[in-house]
Amino acid sequence: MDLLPTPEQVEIIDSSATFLADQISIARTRELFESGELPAVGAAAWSAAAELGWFALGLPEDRNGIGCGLADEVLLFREIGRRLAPGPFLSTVLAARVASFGGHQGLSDEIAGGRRVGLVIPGSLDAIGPDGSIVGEVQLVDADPDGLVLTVTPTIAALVAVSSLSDVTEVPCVDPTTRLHRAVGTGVGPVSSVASEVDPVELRGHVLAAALLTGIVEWSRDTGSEHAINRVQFDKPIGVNQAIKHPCADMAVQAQLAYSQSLFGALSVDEGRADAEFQALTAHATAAAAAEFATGATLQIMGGMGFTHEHDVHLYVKRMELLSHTFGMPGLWLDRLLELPEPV
Amino acid sequence: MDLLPTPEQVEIIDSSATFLADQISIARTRELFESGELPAVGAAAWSAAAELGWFALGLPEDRNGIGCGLADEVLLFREIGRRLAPGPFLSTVLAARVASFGGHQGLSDEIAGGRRVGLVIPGSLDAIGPDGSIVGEVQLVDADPDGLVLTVTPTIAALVAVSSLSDVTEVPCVDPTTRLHRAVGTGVGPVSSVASEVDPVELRGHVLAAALLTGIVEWSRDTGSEHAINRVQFDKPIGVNQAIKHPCADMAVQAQLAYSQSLFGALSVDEGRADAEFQALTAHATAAAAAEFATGATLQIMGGMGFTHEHDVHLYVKRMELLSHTFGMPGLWLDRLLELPEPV
Amino acid sequence: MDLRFAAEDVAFRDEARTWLTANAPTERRPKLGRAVRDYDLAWQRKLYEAGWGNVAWPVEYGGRDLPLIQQLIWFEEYARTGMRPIDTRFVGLAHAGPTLMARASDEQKSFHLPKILKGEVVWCQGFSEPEAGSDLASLRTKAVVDGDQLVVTGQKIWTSFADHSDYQELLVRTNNDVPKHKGITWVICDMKSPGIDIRPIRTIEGGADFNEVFYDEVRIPLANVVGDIDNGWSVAMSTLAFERGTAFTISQVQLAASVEELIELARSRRSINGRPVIDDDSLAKRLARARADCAALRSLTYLGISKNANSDQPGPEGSMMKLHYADLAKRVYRLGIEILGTRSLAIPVDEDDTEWIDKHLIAYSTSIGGGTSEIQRNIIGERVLGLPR
Amino acid sequence: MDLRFAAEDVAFRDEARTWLTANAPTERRPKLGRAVRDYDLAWQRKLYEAGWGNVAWPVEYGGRDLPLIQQLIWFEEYARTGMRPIDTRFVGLAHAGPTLMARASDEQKSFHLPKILKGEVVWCQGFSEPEAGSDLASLRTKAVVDGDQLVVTGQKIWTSFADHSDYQELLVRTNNDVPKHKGITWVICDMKSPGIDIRPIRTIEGGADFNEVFYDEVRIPLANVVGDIDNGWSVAMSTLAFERGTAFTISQVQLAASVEELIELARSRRSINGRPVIDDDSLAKRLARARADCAALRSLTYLGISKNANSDQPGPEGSMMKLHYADLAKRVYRLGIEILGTRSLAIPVDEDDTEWIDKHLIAYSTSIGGGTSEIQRNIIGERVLGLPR
Repeated sequence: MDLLPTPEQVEIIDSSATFLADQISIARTRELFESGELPAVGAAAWSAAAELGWFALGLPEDRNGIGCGLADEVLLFREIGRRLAPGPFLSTVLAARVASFGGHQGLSDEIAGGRRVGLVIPGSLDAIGPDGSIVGEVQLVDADPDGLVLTVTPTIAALVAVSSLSDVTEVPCVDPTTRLHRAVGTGVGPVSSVASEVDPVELRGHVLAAALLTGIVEWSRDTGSEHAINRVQFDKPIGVNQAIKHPCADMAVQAQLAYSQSLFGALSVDEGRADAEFQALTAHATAAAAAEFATGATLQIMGGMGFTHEHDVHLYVKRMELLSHTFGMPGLWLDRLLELPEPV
Repeated sequence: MDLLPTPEQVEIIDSSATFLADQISIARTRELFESGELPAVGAAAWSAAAELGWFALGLPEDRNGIGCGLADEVLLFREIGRRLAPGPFLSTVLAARVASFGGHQGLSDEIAGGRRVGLVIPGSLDAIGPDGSIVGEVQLVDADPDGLVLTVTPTIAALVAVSSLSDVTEVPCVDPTTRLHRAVGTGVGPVSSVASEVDPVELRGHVLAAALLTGIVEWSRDTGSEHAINRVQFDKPIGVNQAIKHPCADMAVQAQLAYSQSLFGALSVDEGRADAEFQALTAHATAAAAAEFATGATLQIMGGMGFTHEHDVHLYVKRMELLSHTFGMPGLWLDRLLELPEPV
Repeated sequence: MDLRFAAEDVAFRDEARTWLTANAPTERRPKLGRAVRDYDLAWQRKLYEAGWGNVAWPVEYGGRDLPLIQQLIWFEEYARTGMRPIDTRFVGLAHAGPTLMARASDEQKSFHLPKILKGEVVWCQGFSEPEAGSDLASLRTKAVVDGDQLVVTGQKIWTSFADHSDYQELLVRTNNDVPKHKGITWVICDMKSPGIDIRPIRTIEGGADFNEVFYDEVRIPLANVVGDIDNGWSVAMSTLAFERGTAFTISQVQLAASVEELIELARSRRSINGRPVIDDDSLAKRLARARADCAALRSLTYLGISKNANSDQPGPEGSMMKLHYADLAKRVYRLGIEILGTRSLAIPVDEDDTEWIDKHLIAYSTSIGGGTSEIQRNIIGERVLGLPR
Repeated sequence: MDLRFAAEDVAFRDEARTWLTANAPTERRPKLGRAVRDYDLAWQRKLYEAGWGNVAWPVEYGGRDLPLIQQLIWFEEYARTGMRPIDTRFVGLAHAGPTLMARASDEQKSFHLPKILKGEVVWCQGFSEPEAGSDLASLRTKAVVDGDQLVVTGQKIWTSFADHSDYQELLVRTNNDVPKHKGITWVICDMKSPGIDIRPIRTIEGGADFNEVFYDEVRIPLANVVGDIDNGWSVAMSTLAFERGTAFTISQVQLAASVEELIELARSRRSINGRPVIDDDSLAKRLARARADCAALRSLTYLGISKNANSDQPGPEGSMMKLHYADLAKRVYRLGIEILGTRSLAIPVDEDDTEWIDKHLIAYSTSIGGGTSEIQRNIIGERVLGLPR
């Protein structure tokens, strides 16, 4: 038992942080979405990420992947979350698996090579059919109109062509860095699909969403604390006040809980533990609650600045909302958590 | 519109506070319950309260009462709650009404004159029949084995002879100042009863329970604040710390909310407002939540002392639990609150 | 004690409701540009002409000097129209105006007060600075006396509607050699003066009501100083007692109305699992709690009004109401998001849903603007409970 | 990274579980009197004889010096027995003993350590005083050197099991002329010394594990001082790193077990409205959240153990775990009360229900004892995040 990153994993963390700072900085993201380019990640940056192998990191080597574990992907996605990188990282990584395990290795290679795949957020649980096709009202996150989107349920994950949907309409997303469409499914069969017994795509998704949210919590903790140290009012740094210091401490606890549970969830999936579903859902629920608390706490600590468009905290608030509605909603996961057997 | 106490009401507050300090001090209460006398209020003190007219305060003058309003009773009960006076004040006051409005003025006079009546806490809502009789498992608060107990539902209130119940067994109550029995109803008809259209006994009960809880919140606020001012650690009063100061401030807000809503509830009943049920339930729910918060906050502020039997705070915690389970439970009132029409 | 209103108060409520029903604007208030000012001032002129310019102002300044209880009634009825509690008229009517009444010279009063009441001008506030937020008295915007003028250089922030304003109540530092509260001056700044640069601040929900205001040697006549030079802190504090909490009623009534709308929304919408949202007990109980909390906030307001009607000094209910309101508003509008579920991700799907998203985002400011909740807790702890600083 | 335990760790777990299953006491631990001590010490002797006296102690003192991960496994398995995390053996095994190992003389160690491990003696702690709670270093209990003895006068409080104890780790003030941390001495006090008066403190749930201890010119040989005179603060702080959080695992595993029991309880009981308690979504979601929070607390522990296994200094996870545990325990046992509903008013109705009421009441202490949650937040804010004091 060891939850410390290995030197190889530290390398993943460091190199991804460097890449994100260089290629997908928040300043650059702001330029892109202010000019209307959504998702607010440049094509060059996306391709560069593909070249780094980000979309094949967790794919087995015999599926043309790098063969790392889900825990390695957690470390990468935590950096992506911390730095607010936009774009369908989550659904693209999962889509490469669906295509490969669904028997379409060529498509998988294409996706791993940089073809973006958006994510389907169903309006109701029955909007996704048993075969992964879309049969009701959905929203599409970061979908390309001529591309594919990923559907995910507890039993199946599938890739569906956007062109097969009807009433595809772009609508502004609460997260301004993200492209959103509404659409209605027509029941056209998916391009590729994989059952959860073959590859637990939904659980991997929960864990990676938890990792993204963990990055948001850590950013909030660090940003709030830094402000508490530097901002002077009444001749003292505001961090001397327990009304500031204690929420910062709570953020530190929440960040550590979200991080450790994301790893626990990832390793549970990697190792095929009997309680993998419980641990993965717990990771998402824990990280979502932590991120709701931490973004709100940091916004409050920042005072008026936190309420402005200029400061980044509102972007983290809005991304948090998006990730808390990915693969369902916290209330839904809690309902499932309670039905599962006691964790081992 | 005026929520300030009149000079007559100030007199009620002052004289009841004086009486309680003299006759029903917490020190005296401790003596009684430590020696096993339950409810821990002496017979002399109880009779003296009756002589002061406490049990007939809100009864109309033509029913041999003093003719004050429910708001006056709120002011009295707030003092009773603040000073942790034990004994079935709440059920006895209501019982005098039930007897009088139920057509048994002689019994009403007897109760108002100092005959204690206990309160029935049903194990399930269907343990009280439509006529107010007891037909299932119940607990009896401060019942005399040869006396009467009060049943209350949203539609009826009734007086039932304890001797008509089966399996009456005394059990220790979480509140050590209170006598508790378990019993099983036999469906024997009540001695007297009144429908809620005739007199809204249940709503009056909610409002008076809210008043008792308000007294607990105010005691907590004052006790916690006093300790925060006097207790020195790290060479300063602990109240300089926002982790102490801010919960005290929150208690102040909660106390004021509980007080004002208790009055609002009382006046709504007194004036027959259309939203009287909503306002009365809201008073109980508000005061119960405030008291749970405030007793816990003060226990924490007191530190280790708060955890001892010697300090009074645990007695307030336990009384709060009792009053939060009187006439149902907060979750139940919230369910009803939501079903009622919008308040006027 | 009595919850019932006296006969004349009931009659007054009828009068107010009748007038407002007939006269409140039916078209939506514009969100941007000069149209905002025009809309608000047209409304103020209409109010003024009907005798509703400001019910709390003394008669000598054109108001009705209504007793506190009728002010409460007016604001309760006003809230029902759905008009915003704070618009471009707010600073003039509820802050700068009352300050002028209390502390300005007769010339200043007779020039400015009628303009405000008649809807001819918009005022803004120039108090906060980037380095002076909660610690307002540490403000640095400098003013030097030069002949019969003050020359002002510095920066203000969080100035609502600066771009729509004619005048500003401006706090400047005129003395650095005395304790910080003693070197401040309160002055009327003409917003068309040369040297003023206004830059809008975009906020979390996309609004742009707030501004930064930069002053580069802006010249203001000494005649515009209210009170005395270096005595501005006491001038700024003199309006606290005005209205004594009644205007806050608008926000409160509208919050309670939001809870009722959310209960309806939860009844009409289905959750992702296909069940009506209201069938989720955890959401239902939180809605019920919000309903109860709104009612309790109203009772607290009534208690505060009852006390203040018998006192010149406002009681601590002001800070208590603000604190409770902030906490409650955040909880209520969070519920809105949860009721919408995944629909809350799309902003303009339909106008109603968008409104809930905006309200949720705006609610983040309720515990910051106008004195943070942390400061309110300090005030209550220290001034009400006597806890040490 | 790996959640799996190495083969030798798995084997160790089997060994521990097998032994504990066969040997853990089956009779309930008594609640009062000498029987408590007898029960605990008999259990310790049994553990010692089987080589489980203390798995974390170095071999030279009779322990097994197990690596941190096997300590964790031991405590996880120990927790399954349902034995209390803290009994009369605790101070000797987990605090005074390790302090002696770190700082005592060879004579002191060879005399005391075997007695502790073999279950021959009970130790208690004498640190807190009525006026020295969170601010421990302000303690006033005075000790004056008289020949080869210290003469101690003063009072301690919150001394668990003082009435069952043979020895006490006692902090006394030996110097008033230096800063408060520098005038403290750590000394071994024989609890049978003349002049000691022990008065039990009854607690909220009716227990009496805590005591006040009064010292009236109690004479303690100077040879009992550990470290040097006036150097006791550093001695007291030297045990912090021992076990590095593993012993806390017992409380945590047992809390998680409580959540599982409460889920069962909510399934089997009916609410006052006749529905199964679990059908109330608001309670169900809180139970689910508690389940998730227990799992996350475990993952946090594993992360902390992983870090500490590679470091001599314990990381900040200790304060984080304690803070989260306190909050969670209060929430969990509050749920117990709510599941019982009105049955929670009667204490002894049946043994199981009583247990939930006791646990609820005891949970109030989790955010007070062993460093309040407020102090933990200060520690995390200042030492982990670098916030100013």
